[in-house]
Amino acid sequence: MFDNFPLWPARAATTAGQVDALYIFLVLLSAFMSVAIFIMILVFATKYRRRHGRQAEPIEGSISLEITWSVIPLGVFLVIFVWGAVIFFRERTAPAGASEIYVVAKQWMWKLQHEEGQREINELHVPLGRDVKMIMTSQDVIHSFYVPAFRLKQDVLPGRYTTMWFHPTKAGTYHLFCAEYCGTQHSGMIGQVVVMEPAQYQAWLGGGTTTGSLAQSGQTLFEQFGCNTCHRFDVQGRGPNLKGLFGKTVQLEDGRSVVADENYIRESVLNPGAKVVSGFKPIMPVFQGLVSEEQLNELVAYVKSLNTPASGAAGTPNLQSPGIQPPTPKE
Amino acid sequence: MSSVAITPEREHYLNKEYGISSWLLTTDHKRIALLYLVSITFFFFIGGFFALLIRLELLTPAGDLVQADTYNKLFTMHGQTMIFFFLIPSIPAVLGNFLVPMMIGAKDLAFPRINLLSWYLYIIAGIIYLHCILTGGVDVGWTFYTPLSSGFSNTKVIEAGVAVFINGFSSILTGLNFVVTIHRMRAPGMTWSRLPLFIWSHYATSIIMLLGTPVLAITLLLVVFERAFGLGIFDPTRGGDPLLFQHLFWFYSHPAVYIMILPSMGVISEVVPCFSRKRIFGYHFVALASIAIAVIGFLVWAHHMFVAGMSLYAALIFSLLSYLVAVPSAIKVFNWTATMYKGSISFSTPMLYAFGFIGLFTMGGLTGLFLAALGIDVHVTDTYFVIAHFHYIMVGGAVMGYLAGMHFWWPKISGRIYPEGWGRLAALIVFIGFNLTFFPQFVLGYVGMPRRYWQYSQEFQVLNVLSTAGSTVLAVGYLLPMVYFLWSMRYGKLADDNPWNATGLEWRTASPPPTYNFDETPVVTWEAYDYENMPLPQEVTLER
Amino acid sequence: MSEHIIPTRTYYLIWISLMCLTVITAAVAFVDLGQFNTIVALSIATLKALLVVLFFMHLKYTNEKMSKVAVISALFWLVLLLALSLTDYGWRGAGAV
Amino acid sequence: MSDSPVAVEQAHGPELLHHFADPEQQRAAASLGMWLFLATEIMFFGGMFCAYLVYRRWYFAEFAASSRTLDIWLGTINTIVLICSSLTVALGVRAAQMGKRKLLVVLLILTLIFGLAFLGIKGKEWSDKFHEHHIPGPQFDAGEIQLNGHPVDARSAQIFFSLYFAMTGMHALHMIIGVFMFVILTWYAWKGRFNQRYYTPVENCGLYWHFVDIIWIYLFPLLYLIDRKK
Ligand code: HEA
Ligand code: HEA
Ligand code: HEC
Ligand code: CUA
Ligand SMILES: [Cu+2]
Repeated sequence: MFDNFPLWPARAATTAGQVDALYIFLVLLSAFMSVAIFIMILVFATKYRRRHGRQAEPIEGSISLEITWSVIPLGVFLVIFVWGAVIFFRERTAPAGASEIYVVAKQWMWKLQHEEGQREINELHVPLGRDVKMIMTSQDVIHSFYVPAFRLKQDVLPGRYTTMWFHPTKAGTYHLFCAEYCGTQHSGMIGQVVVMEPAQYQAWLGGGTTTGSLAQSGQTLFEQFGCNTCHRFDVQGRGPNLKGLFGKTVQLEDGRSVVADENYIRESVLNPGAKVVSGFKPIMPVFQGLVSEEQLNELVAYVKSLNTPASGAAGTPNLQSPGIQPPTPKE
Repeated sequence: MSSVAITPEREHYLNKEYGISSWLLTTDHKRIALLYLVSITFFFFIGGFFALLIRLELLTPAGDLVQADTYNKLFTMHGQTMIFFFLIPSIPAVLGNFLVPMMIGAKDLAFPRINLLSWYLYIIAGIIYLHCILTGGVDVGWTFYTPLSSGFSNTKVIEAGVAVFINGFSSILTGLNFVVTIHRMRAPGMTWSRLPLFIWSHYATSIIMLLGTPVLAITLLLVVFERAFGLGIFDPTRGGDPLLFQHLFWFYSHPAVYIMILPSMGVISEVVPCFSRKRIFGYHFVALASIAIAVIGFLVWAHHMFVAGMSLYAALIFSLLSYLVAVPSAIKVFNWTATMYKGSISFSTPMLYAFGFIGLFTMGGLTGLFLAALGIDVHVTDTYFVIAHFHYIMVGGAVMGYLAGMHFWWPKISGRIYPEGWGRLAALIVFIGFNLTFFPQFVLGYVGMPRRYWQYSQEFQVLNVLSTAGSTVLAVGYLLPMVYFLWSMRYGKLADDNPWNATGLEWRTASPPPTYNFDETPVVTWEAYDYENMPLPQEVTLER
Repeated sequence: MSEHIIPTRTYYLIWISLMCLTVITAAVAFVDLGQFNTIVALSIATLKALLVVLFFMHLKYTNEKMSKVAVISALFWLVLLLALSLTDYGWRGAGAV
Repeated sequence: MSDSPVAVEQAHGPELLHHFADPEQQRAAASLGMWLFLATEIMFFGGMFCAYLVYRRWYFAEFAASSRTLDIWLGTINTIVLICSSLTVALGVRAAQMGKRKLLVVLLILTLIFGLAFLGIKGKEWSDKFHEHHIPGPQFDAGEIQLNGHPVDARSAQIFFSLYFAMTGMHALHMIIGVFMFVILTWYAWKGRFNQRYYTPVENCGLYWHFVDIIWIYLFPLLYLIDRKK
């Protein structure tokens, strides 16, 4: 029972150190404040304890004291706020060129799709030293992707994508927990994140069987669902040309404009009537219920891959070697 | 309660009338307070019973004591019972009900019948909730998050929702009664700056009850409609936003945590000056801090949603605002401490609880600052760190404050003195048991154990065992007062009108008070906490 | 409460104004004003609400300042709810996440 | 739930309740209580207004299209009915203030008639919606709701109707409670319970009624008038 008894979680990503630093600062600060207050109480309680009718000395309040002990804590609080916010900003801004992993959560398992086409369940293999961005959605209720060793967590919502990213710094096997209560087997919705040396990772990649990269599967679906009858790359079809769409600002029929991110593409497929592109008729069929979350991820990956300039016919993605990032102008 | 021992010579609220109906149809705020006391104690032990089962299950990493579904119901019903049926009504409905009119020199609350109505609403809600527990229970977490609650859970969500909904109206009516009473019923001379701080904090609490609770009511109603009639307001498969539920829920439930702590702070503000024999330090600041907490408390709700998928900028704003609400709390802590400086301090039971409150509330509050820091919250949200944070405030803070108040005013309520030695012992046991239960959970949380886990990873066991051990100690600490309070109703020493030589108006009437509180409406000509002109009490003699 | 008894004339005047405003707001809905349709509709609604509160509910005449405080604080809290929710909804998709 | 407990409280007679110092204090308490209660009601509806605001921004087109399927005539007529009822209530309070018992009873009955008329029309609208399959849920059918000649997204239209039913439903519930209160009030007025010195229940029920009216004054443009122009 005592052989495995950590009091501190492993530190396996760049974020972990940053969070730990602030945490230690806060622990020290709180310890100092609590001890100070405890000591004051103890000292007063003993020094001024009631002895044979000793009267208390009347003391009136003091405005300057009140102001001091409001303003100083406020100052301290602001420091904590800024520090915490800076970390958060870093945590929430994925670097350009991160490799992407699509996550679908459902009661009670994690399904992961690598860009290269590998699929995993409840296990995530990533190479050391590469930025990884997760694009996550849920099939049913809210879940939360939590890796304590990375000090990272993000809720996974039905009906839209949320993202998170990390940069692993230490090889090993780490807990993956579902941190948002999601029903009966919430505590069973756990898994592992395996951070591997790049070489091992290559071997692992080679080991599995895949049906081609995510974007390639997406391309197959694109034809299967007949998207290409309307979305053409050579001539203007009935729908807009999707080449170079990702990341662009799209002008909508009702005058608004949106940035074409993953959520936008997702919505455009599931529910095209919600945001109609300016100059087009809302004739695109609704695919809600026809495509699964996984297929949707493949379609999104495909549409995103159309941005790659060095694309062959209909934008075959260029994602073969994991070391080299495709020069995608994301974010 | 009608078995309370009676002093036959003098008529007071307890012996004025006898019989069940004299209690069930009473409009006397003091009797209603006792009705509440019995009912919330009942729910506290139900909730505590669930807590013990939770702790027992978590003794081992495997889920072996109960089924996963049962465990989920346990923590849901533990949370809901404790929050909605115990802590929110605890101090306001018991001590507040008993004391608010008395402290301002009124004969009763402004609307005595509404006061009774609000108890009945509470009881109706309680019965529905008990029925829900007994016929299967509910497993959606006390937070009712959609779409789990609206579409996926197959437990009694509707019943639980309706119970909380009705209970909400009980809370609203209590708040309404307090605000009107405090505005309209003060005795001559009882100006706003002479009000006891207990009143100020109840005023602040009532503001939250009035303006926050309705939002919870409508939100839960929408969830009930979603389940029952297929309305789709939070339903993501229809394009609804599950986060909207969270926004509306926390719009009430964050301020609600101040419903739970403000009354306790009020108690502490009474107890500390009395046992230090000193005027409270910085009266106006403590009073205004209560109001500030009530108002600013409404601006921070989304700090429960930092990783929920909210926009980045909203997270920044809510984090910043969360720090603002901590300032008035800091002001209070410092003022209480300063009040003791050069006082004449005695260690009676209420004061021991007050020490406990200040220390544990500070620790709980400081860990709140961790959670409000975005970068840290991402790691510790939905882990045991959060569990530890709020138990420190709610059990270490609010419940300790409640116990402090119960001991402080027990002589007034029952006309009897509780056994002081046992009182001190219980306070000590509670303090030790509490820290043993919940301190390990901070560590557990940072190491990464998620909350609401029925089974967990091997390496978390040691800390969990400590926590379970602590909870049994805590249970003893809570059973003791229950036993000796009951005992003292028959065998306790008779209490004077003012056993502590305290300054409040409630101490200027008999113990127990007559039905209309004062034989003559008092006229107030002095400031609150006028301890300089108050003789020291006889040193409290230990029990026979 | 105010002992003030308001002449029936005032009540009828308010009533007529409310009727007119109702008809106007319904009619304006059919005119294309772009963004302003909403603004006009809500302004008229607010005007009507004001008339009801001030005259029918006697808020204008009452000497109880607490009634006014109650109304104003409820509105203030409502604005808090709406405005702070919009910090999320207004910025969804902006920045990271 | 939201009946006016204040009114019940005071309904037991003009005598001063034991715990008040004087009638003035008693009346001031009752009035403050009522206004505070209305403040909570604002927040109660506020939750739904918040939901409405969010979804209207998101699904403006669907909201506009769905809103057009509501019957603006019935909506307008209902608004007018409610305003008339508010007038009769206001006049009723005045009658009570002046101690005119018969006039008070007549005005209260008129109010009741207007209130029931409102509910009747509302019921008609709801049943129309029922026949059009615009009730949210599995049978929901957005078939003929169109925008620029194209059918709109049924899911978002459903959200509109969910809000429509929640908001008008809660409003109607308040009306029903109001009607019950007014029945009791009329009975008391008939029995001569009220006089120049004591008419607090009339006043407070009146406040409640006006409040419900104000909610409708907002619901009307928000639900019916979003976008009629095309
Ligand atoms: C009575 C109950 C209560 C109280 C008073 C508080 C008070 C505070 N809470 Fe807590 N909280 C809860 C009950 C409470 N909380 C509950 C129940 C939950 C979880 C709900 C759930 O998810 O189930 C929660 C969760 C919670 C979260 C979300 C965690 C998460 O789920 O991710 C956050 C984040 O910001 C937070 C912050 C705070 C802050 C900043 C305060 C502040 O008000 C604290 C202010 C007090 C102090 C700061 C201490 C005194 C100050 C000093 C002595 C000053 C000196 C200090 C310095 C100079 C540094 N709380
Ligand atoms: C007022 C609020 C309050 C109080 C007082 C408590 C009191 C306690 N709580 Fe609770 N707790 C919550 C509010 C509260 N809690 C909330 C809101 C949650 C979150 C729920 C959720 O996630 O949805 C929670 C969750 C929670 C968890 C986490 C569960 C999980 O996430 O998986 C744990 C685990 O240890 C816990 C433990 C305890 C313990 C040991 C006590 C002890 O202090 C209790 C001590 C009292 C007793 C032990 C009673 C003594 C009685 C007897 C001995 C008699 C036995 C009774 C009968 C025979 C009828 N609580
Ligand atoms: C019947 C024709 C048709 C089919 C089939 C079709 N689309 Fe479309 N699509 C359109 C039209 C027209 C638009 C522009 C109007 C709109 O936004 O609804 C559009 C818009 C889009 C957009 C947003 C484009 C932008 O420039 O913002 C995306 C992404 C998209 N479609 C993807 C798909 C995918 C993926 C499929 C197949 C699963 C598909 N479409 C099938 C007609 C079609
Ligand atoms: Cu999935 Cu918890
Ligand atoms: Cu909070």
